[in-house]
Amino acid sequence: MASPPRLTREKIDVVELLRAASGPGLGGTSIFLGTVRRSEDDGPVMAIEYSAYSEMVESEFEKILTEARDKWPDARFAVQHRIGRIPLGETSIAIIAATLHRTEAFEACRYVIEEVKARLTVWKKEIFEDGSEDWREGRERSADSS
Amino acid sequence: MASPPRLTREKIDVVELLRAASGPGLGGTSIFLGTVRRSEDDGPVMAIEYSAYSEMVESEFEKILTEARDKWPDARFAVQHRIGRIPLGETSIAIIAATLHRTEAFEACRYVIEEVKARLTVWKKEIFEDGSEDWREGRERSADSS
Amino acid sequence: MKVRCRLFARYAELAGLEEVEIELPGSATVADAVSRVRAMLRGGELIPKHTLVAVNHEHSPMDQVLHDGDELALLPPLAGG
Amino acid sequence: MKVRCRLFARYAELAGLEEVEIELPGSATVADAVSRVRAMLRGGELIPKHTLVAVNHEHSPMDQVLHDGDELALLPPLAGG
Repeated sequence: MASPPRLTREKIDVVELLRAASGPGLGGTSIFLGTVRRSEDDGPVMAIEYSAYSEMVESEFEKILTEARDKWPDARFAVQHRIGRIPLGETSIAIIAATLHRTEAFEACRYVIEEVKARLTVWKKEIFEDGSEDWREGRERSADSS
Repeated sequence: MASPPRLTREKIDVVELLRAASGPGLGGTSIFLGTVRRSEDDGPVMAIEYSAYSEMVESEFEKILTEARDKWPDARFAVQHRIGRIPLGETSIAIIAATLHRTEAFEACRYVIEEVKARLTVWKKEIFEDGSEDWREGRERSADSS
Repeated sequence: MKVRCRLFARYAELAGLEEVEIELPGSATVADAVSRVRAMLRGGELIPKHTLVAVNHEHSPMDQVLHDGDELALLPPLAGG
Repeated sequence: MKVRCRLFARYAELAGLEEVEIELPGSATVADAVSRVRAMLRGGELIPKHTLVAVNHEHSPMDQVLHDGDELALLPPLAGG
């Protein structure tokens, strides 16, 4: 079975990703999902448009997973970032780490999402109900979506 | 929509549980899945039979979630434990915590699974390929399934 | 007073039953009830003296005082998740 | 030497273009290239001097030396996830 693409314009299918991360002996699975949301002081956001430096997303995802496999050799991972226009309430990113025991699953999943947030070349623009737009970048540190 | 039952004999449906834990503004969702696995020195286990003190499972789940909502007032949770005979590779428990930000999502999910492991009145028996059975309890601390 | 005593998982298998009613003097504790069960049931001595217990669906200590009509559950080491 | 310079997200919007080729002297650094881009593009001065950059798909420091044919990307604050 081909692994799911790491960058997609389609809806993220968690069940398909779970299949990709499953393996014999892996008793604990930690999943993180980031969901497009309206933050408190955003006004009437109706969607977020994600764009990416795609070639670099692929290579950076690969580096992050290589590091993670180094730290948790028994783990299996599945990751997917959606780009394009994503409506409120839908998933923009999914990270899955399946390991022998739950502590490692949480740690491995957390590691990957933190590195993704810090390193993945993805940007987002808020789309308001009146059609106006706003890059959501300066506020990232204090009012991150997830 | 009725919330999914906390104790079930059916396959766990993660997508249905995710719906139950979704809510406006919740940007980060952490999910833990426990999967029936064969541990290293188990021999030819083919399934695990889970049994429960059901009335107490319900009340203990309720207590754990009340504590969790106290700690993370904005969070939404969905939890489900499957009982009965579960084949290798299938999910025995799902914990979902959806919060505004990811740090709280991981912490809340982790809190609930740790309390569940410590307090939920559930037991498991390994079913071997030759039909023999073995309660998996004394070894819990060192060789837990997840 | 009468206490309804429930056994689960390996304990139920050891004793060959899931439930038994026991008669106890007033102000008996959980520990007293556990001793009674261990003595009266075939295989009962295989249930540890300091087993986990619940009274009326609450995890409880061994020195908790029981009341007429209580439901006492003897719980093997938990293994949920 | 020639360096292919790519702009993303808000930077691309500011400059009105996603890619530009720049000519630099040998042993020029990322910082030199960023100065050139800021000076040559309309709206370029709105790109911070110390922007995040990547060279050939690797996050890179401002003092990294460039080579002919390199792909330099100017990256607004990342916002993935």
